[in-house]
Amino acid sequence: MMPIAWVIPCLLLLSAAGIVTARSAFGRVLVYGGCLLICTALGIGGFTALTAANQHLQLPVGLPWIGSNLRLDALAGFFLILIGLGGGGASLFALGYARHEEHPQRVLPFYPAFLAGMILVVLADDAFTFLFAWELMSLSSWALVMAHHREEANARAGYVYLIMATFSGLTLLLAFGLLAGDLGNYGFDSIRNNPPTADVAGVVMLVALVGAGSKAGLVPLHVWLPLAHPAAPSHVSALMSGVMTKVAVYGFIRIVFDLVGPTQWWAGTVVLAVGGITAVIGVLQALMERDLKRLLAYSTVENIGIVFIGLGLSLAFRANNLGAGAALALTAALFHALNHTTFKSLLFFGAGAVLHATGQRNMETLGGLIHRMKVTPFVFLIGCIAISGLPPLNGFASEWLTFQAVLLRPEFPQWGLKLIIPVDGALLALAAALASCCFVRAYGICFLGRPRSDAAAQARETDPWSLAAMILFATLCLLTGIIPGAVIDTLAPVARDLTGARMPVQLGDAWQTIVPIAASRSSYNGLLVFAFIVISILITVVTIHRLSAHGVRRAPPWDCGFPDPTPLSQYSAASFEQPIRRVFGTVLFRSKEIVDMPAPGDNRPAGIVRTIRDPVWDGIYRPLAATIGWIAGKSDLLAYLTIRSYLSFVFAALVVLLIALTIWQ
Amino acid sequence: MIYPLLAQLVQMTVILTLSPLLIGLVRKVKSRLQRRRGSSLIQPYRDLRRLLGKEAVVAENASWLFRIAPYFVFASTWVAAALIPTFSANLMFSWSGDLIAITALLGSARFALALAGMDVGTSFGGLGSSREMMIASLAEPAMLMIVFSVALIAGSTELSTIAGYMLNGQVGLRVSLAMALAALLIVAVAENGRIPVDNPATHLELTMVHEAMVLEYSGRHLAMIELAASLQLMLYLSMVACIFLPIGMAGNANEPLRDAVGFFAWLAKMAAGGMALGVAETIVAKMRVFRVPNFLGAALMLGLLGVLLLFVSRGM
Amino acid sequence: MTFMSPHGLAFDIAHMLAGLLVLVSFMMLYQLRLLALLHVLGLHAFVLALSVAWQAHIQDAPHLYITAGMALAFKAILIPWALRRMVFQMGLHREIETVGGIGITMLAGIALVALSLQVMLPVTANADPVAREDIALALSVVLIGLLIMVTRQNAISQVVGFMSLENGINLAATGARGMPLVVEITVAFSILIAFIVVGVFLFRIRERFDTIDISELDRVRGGQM
Amino acid sequence: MPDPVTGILLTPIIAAAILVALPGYRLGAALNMLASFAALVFALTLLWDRPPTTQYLLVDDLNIVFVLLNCFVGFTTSSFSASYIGHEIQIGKLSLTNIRFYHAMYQIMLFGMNLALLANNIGLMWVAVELATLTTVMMVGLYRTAEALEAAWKYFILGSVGIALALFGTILVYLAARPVVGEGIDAMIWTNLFHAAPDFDSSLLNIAFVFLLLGYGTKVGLAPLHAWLPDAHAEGPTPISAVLSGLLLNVALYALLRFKVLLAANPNAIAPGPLMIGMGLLSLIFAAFMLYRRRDIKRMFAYSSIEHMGIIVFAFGMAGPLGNFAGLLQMTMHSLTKSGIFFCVGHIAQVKGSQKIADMGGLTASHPVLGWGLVAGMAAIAGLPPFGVFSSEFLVVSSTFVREPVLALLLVFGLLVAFGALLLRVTSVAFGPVIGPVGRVHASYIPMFAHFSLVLMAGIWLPPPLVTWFQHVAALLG
Repeated sequence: MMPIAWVIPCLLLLSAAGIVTARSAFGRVLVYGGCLLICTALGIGGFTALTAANQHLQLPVGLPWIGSNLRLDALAGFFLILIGLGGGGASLFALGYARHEEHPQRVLPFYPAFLAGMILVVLADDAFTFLFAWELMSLSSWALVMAHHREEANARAGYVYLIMATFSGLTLLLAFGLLAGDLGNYGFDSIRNNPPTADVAGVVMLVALVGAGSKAGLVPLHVWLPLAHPAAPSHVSALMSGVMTKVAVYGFIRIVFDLVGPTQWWAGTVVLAVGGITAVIGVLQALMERDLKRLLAYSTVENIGIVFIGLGLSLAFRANNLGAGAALALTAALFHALNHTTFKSLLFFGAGAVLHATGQRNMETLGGLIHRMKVTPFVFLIGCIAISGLPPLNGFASEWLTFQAVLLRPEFPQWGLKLIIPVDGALLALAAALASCCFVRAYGICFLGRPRSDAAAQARETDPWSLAAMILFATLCLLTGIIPGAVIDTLAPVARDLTGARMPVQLGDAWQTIVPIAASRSSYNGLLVFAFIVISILITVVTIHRLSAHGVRRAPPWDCGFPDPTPLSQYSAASFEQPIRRVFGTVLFRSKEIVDMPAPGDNRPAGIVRTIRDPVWDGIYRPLAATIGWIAGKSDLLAYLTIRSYLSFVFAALVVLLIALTIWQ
Repeated sequence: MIYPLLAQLVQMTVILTLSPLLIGLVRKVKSRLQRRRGSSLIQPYRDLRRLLGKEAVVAENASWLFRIAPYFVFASTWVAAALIPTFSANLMFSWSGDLIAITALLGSARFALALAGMDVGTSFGGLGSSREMMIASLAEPAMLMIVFSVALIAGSTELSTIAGYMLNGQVGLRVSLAMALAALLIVAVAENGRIPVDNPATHLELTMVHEAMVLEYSGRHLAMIELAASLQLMLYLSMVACIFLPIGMAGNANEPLRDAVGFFAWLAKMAAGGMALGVAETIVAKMRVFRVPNFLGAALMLGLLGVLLLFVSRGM
Repeated sequence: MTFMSPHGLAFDIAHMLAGLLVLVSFMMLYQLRLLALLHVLGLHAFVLALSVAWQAHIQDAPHLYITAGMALAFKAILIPWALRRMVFQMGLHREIETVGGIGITMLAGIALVALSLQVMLPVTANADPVAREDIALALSVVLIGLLIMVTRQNAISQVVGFMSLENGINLAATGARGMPLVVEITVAFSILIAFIVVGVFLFRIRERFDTIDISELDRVRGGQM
Repeated sequence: MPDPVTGILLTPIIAAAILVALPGYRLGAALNMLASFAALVFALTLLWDRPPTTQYLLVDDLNIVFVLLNCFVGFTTSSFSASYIGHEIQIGKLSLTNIRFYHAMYQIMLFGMNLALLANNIGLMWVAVELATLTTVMMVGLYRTAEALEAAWKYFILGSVGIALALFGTILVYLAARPVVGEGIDAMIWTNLFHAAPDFDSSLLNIAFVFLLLGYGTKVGLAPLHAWLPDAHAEGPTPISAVLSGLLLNVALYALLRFKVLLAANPNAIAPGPLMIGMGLLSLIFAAFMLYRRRDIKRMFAYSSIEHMGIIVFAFGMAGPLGNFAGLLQMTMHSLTKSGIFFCVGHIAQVKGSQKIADMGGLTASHPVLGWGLVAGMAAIAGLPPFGVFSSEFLVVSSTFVREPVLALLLVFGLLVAFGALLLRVTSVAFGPVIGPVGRVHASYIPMFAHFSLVLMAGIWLPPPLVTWFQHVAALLG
């Protein structure tokens, strides 16, 4: 029995209620309030499942001869917590935010269904149910992406999104096909009992990496993500970025760690390579993005890369029978996944609040919001610090664990791992540094300085529900940052199930220090670091105010004495990124700056045009689309032939088959 | 229990109080080498006092962030500096953050400072922040690569453990360590805004980085920032000393005598380091901002090469 | 007279008639002029009628005489006559436009006959050798009929091709000893052909198309765009 | 109460006879629905009252599914047709003389298809398929426009050639059977053939299968024999498009399956699988690319039918318990979904007064039911859950990848390419700015909803009896 499974029918009922009551305020409260309650229950249920025995449930639906199987184990429990957290936060946010939704009838019916799809993915215990839920999750989130369908960009986003989502589903289908074998043993239990051979396991791992990776946003399969996530209403963006990508990570873990069993060492190499590249490409693209929500979406790509670095390390350790290392790396990855859910949701909520306050997503039109909004800038700042991986917040804790996993053991027997692990360490470090650059830019341009447009100048603080959601997540960012040991201990059953080992118990320590392996090796204490910073600030403030003059005088900015009449003279997002663009972008993104200087006598203002090419679009997707278009164009000629030509096809087919028959005989 | 706590407090106080002196020393050395008499060694202290005595002029549209940032910057730097073993490895809280955490703490300080630079909304502030973050985006991974090299050799990221490992002399000469040292020097120069990456003495618009960020600051805020900068310089010098030249540093035992020896050894190291920096700054010219990435890229590559060597062979 | 053939004279005559049908098919392939083609079509149906009648005789299946009679009356006389009238009424080109030269289509026809023989070769002897060779010839006629449909651009000659294809099928059906429903099927086919002819005629009557050249017909197709 | 089989076959004949004489539109439409409903009721009684096999007629696990489907879609389409044709008459696109024999033809068509399905005699089956073809040809040309006539003509010519090839194949089967089963009608009775198939001459059977594959394959719409299909779907009235895609293709497929069973039963014959797999994949990939340049919405969904027929034939070609099961399920789901889509598209085209995709847009805003109906149909036909096609595509793809990885990759490629095209067009029709007239149309949504809810139900839960049949049939198909 599995009481938690009841949330799925409840959510579907809410969906139905959403259709009926979409246009009324009651519908909004009902759907989001209901989702909030359900998500809370889900989080609690997931938490108890971490330590409880596995629960099973078989329903007489789905594929007739195996039914629909659900299972709640520690891994599922952890991801249920994640969904409960992200979903609950998003619902809380939406209670206020969705008041401004123009087309609630396009959002309300799909929102609970989206949640239900994600929950069902996590609970599924056979391939059919898993993929059913997987595609359901894609389809309902696609409908949410299409909520604001009149904007042309959104239609394109939805298109690319659903294609890639279907690609992901079909690819995973192939992986399950291999696992299920000739007889169609789609139940996960029977797959676990008949693990594939090493070669098949490798292929399954690769296919699952492509399948789950295209949903999670691994480069080069990430192209849909920066299009689709921003297109949806902000609470849905938060859910897609913060939770759905994690469900994709779950899919990868479930298949590769649980179902496939031990993989060969090169599996780790591949995942590490992909993860490292994803992290860096993602953050570089985020750095060059001017749309706030797209920036956040690209940053999701980066964080998914970091999670996959952890997973790759875990695979590498597991292939070498190093249980402790595998547990450490897996814990780091899952911890980062959890962290990403908190701070990315927070940031998307913030972006939603900004969008609501100004109607703008383009950073070049924002600025100075810190003066006009009271709470949002503060919590958004916390999100920015957390996502930049800076102590004492949670982003640092998980990245620190990942670094420890990188450093754990250099003596791998395989050359591939010897090379890729240090390189990944460097890529991770680079990504972390670039991320802080990226979020200085994002925060500085949007919230600091002077407003760059009237809309930004007239911004107002958002509603209390939204603020409550943001404050909740900001608190979580801080709490998991200063007591990371609690999260690590929570993750222990998951790591034990999947790697056979677990990290040392953390919470026993009097100072709540986290010690991944041994105290002499490395340790970190978020609580103390936080306390030290707070104490030194207090000491300093007190001392300074004793010692120094108290006067504060407001004056026009100095700025080296330049008169500065217009906010346009501020550093813009584009100018901020320019040094980085020069360093990293000239080769990778073929970025160019063209000075457009009018001829003498021409009154036109001079300007500078920057161009950035996306190597993934240019290298893969555009040629692919062009090829398909070309073939479609050529084959289209076959639609305009004479009847005689069609008859000759029949004739040719007949002759060919007869000849083939003679040859065969 | 009490002894390490005392050592910790002494460390925190000493590093804070002596750091302006280090700045004074570097300036003095540079002046002498330029055949100037230069200001007094304790001029930085006087500057701080003067700044503290003045009223703070804050730009009209500066926000709360602008006023909090100096304290945060100072506090993070101070906490980071407190974690570095200077004269003794026997610090009460040295385990609360390892080398990675120290790097990240400095990153937090920089994050706050860069935001503060953008707060007023002037072109110079943005310019400074942008360049600072660009430099950091290369210097930080380079620093982490150095951390990796050292940690792989010592088997720990804890500075006290590393120092202990280096002290017992079985390390020998290693290629990877040499690379790490070279990279660390480059990073230290860049992170502290010294020549050839940045010039702390300049206010020439097109060349300044750090100074552009803090252009709007005055009074006690500026004092905090200046103090944090000098703390950071001392932090880096101590770090180099702790990792590559831990001679004389006291171990884990509670022995006041050895601590005293360690203290003077540390003072000597700082003095030597300050003079070396002064000399180096005199003979090298500042480079163009867009040459800096190459310079730091070299550090990153050196660090990565060192780590790779360690992964391939433990003996390197 | 069994010394003439292992199967007896009756079968030899059946074979001869079937072979004759293939020969007439080749004559069709050879024809460049429309009216002459119609004459050959009549001949084709006539040979078929003979063949069917002979089968009716040797199989002792009187119902096949109906088929023979229909072939004679309907296909050998009525339809060629109707088509001929249409050619005159509509003032069609008397020349047949072909795809590829006559020589090439003839060669292709020979290749098709070879192919049908080759295809039928592995059919084991216990499956009635007579039927085997009969079917090989019928298959040749069918394939040549299709070839005519494919290589002739003029609608009437395509109708002719279809009819010769159908004659091949009739040959096969009647050659299959004891096959039920043959008459019904031939009737159904005749209806089909009548439909085609009427269809051709309908287009003409409605005067939507200047010619019934099918490539003209294709030109007005809308909807795809 | 007469015997159900007789009922299924006689009802349309009697109805057709009355309908020929009946003047006026409304009465005819009502009777048409009534007769179709009666046939459906008879078909339902087949579930528990299965009549004995005779020389001419047969009811077994294989065809009972088809017959039920046929009668169900026949009934829903007749009710859709009532409102659709009514609207066409109202706006003057069709005159009463145009549709003089429409309902009678509809019943004869249903009769032909049901007869083809119930026939236990391969000759009778052939005649029935020809009958169904001829009636649909007449219906396709219903509008009498140049395009409609041209489509009908093309359909007719290609269909005739196909039917001729199929007949040749049938004769060859008879020839193969004669030495074993004996002369005369016995050698055409399917049940006899099935039992005696192992002793047939395999070479004859091989050649026969080539002809049957091409002959009935033309009707199924397999590439490269498909040319008639898009035109016929696009130019005929929409109820006929629904029937063509939903039923006629199935009937031809059914014939093909029957012969495949024979081949599978004969140990020496060629494996029919590779041929079917090849043609299936070709159809799928070809149709997938053809979908991109479609500007007419009905033509687009016609190509989608080719695509799905490709998948189905591919699945049957892969065979095995999973492949056959998937093929049957896919076929059933495709019938229901595609006819549902045509119901939806028919109304859309009536609202917009055009079938061109460029004349439609923003339907979810202007006509939520039609717009979301189309989106649901697209999702269903593309194999997304919670619709039934998902289950069958799940089985096809996953079972293929273990056995033939390359084929599975090609299959996935084709599915993706096709989905790309469908989604592109449906997005532009259902979303974005509203284009074209926004008036209401008097339409009955019930048939559409009925189909989609069945498909939805099948995606979540398959009724156990259906599963049992499918499994029996899958075993039969080898």
